[in-house]
Amino acid sequence: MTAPDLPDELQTAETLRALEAIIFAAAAPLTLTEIARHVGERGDLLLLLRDLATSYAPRGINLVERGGRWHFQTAADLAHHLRPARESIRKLSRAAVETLAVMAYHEPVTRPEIEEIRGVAVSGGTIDVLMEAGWIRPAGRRESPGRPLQYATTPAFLAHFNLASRRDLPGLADLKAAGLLDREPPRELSLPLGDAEA
Amino acid sequence: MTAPDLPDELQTAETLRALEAIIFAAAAPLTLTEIARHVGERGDLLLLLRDLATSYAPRGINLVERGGRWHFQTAADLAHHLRPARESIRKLSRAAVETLAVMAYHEPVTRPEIEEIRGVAVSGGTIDVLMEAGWIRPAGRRESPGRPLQYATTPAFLAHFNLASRRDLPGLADLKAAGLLDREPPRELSLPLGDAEA
Amino acid sequence: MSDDGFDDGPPRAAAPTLVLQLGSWEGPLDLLLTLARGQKVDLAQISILALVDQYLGFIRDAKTLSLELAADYLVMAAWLAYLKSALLLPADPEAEPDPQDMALRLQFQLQRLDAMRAAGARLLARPQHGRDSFTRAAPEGLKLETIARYDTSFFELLSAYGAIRARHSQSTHIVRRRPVMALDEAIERLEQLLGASIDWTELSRFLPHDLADSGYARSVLASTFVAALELTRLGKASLSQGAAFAPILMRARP
Repeated sequence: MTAPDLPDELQTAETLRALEAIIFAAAAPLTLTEIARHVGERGDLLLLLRDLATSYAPRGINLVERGGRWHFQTAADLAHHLRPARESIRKLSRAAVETLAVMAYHEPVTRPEIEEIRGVAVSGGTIDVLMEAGWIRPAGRRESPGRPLQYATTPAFLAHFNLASRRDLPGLADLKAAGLLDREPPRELSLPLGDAEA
Repeated sequence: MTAPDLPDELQTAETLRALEAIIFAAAAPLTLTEIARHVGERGDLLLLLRDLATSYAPRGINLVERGGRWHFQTAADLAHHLRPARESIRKLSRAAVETLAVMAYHEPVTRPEIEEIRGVAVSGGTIDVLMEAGWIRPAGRRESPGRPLQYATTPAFLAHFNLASRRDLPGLADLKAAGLLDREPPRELSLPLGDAEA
Repeated sequence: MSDDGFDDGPPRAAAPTLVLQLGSWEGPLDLLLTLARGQKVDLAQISILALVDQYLGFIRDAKTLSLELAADYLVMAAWLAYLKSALLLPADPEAEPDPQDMALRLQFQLQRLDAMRAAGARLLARPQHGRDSFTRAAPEGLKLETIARYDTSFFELLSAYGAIRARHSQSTHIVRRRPVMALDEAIERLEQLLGASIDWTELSRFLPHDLADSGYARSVLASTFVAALELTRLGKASLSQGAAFAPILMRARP
């Protein structure tokens, strides 16, 4: 322990240093009793703790008491430094773009339907990615055998692609005119987006 | 991040607060680059870190740099307040201490060189113990016959022995000046044959 | 090794202690260093010749007590004995290696080992992290949160949909049977037409006449030609051609 013959002020300064170190290194917030046991009882520790808390208040680390236990924590207003968000721009996989397109044109649509239209199985990961992007949402269950989950697009989807509504999606004729369709689609595959739906 | 229209002093004070909070919350010592990523690059962070370290120096918690990484730790002279709560560290064998010293003062150094300096074979166990402690690491191969593996110390070694950098190794400058870190004896070394036969 | 002439080395009284501690020496260099430190604190001041005598005396005592000595201690003893004799001989400038250099090297090694020992001790005397200084026991940790932003253009979305629809129409197209005459069909047809005719007939006469689809016509021609070759191979027909590019004639083989 610190030398007992130090003048009072130095003694106090030493106790403050000990308090800092003890609370800093502790595995969990400490009660006054626990702190006193480590520091070796001397002086009004509570008073010193409050002084210490005041001296730390303007700093990036604060000494706080919560339910009679003391601990250091980072100042609340600095949280954004500790969890800074960084945007990462990602590209959707081809499978994801296709799935999204099918959902947009055919919503509400079930996974088996998407698979039928795309001609390949749709992985759960693909749907997860579109969910994460915030572009699709589950849209209830289809009242058919097996009650499959339906999917639909979200307002965020419309916002991302600058669409006022789904009706702004170009029809098949537009796609063809834009050279996005090589062939006339078979008659039996009608677009569910025509004027009838509008 | 903080508002850009703050006067310089306030801006600096805010950066200091951010530095404190970031290093305090980090799970491991941080490099300057890592710190900069969190603080949002602005101003001479190294200068600010040194200011911060100076301001913490008299306290019970110190901000220290160890091998280019920064962290907070309790002041070494307060250990008696903290030790009962913590487990004591493992004792190193004499061979391990000696091997560690040779590595630290001669790095990068090969095993044959360590054996030449110590005059005995270095057991694999000794190197294992030092590796396990995280104090040494393989540091590439020497471009000499047999291409022996070289060893060097780690930032964790510096942190453990509270050294800011290898330059702070005790007596390093003197040993260097005396030529005792060279591979060959200095020419000017006088040979005291003594007069045992006289 | 040494003889009685060099018997005025270390004090006898010290020997048993050293012998008992033999197991604790970390090799001959360690033993030499301990002997040297016993001689002088400043290793730059030690007498190499006296040190050699001390070492050789120590080894001799160990042998007297029938202690097993590790081979490297004996190798060092032999080396030191050689060094000593070389040092005592009149200086020979041709001597290789130079005994002065050998002695210098030994002294350097002792000083260096001693320096490393001291350095190790000074390292251990430093405040050690985890014993004297502590970091926080449970820091929250920092995290760079990554918010994924997907950058997909409207064009990509539309062309993806276009591709799906295109795939659909293509696949229905592929499923339709292409107009070809299979080889089996051609063989059967040709065999029938040929019948038992033993008159030479031009192969082209066996082709159907009214084929509007040129693709199908090509397929029929190819299949019929291969069918003719096949029937010939089977010995059911003969083929004949007068010259290159001349009409191919065919007849049944009796």
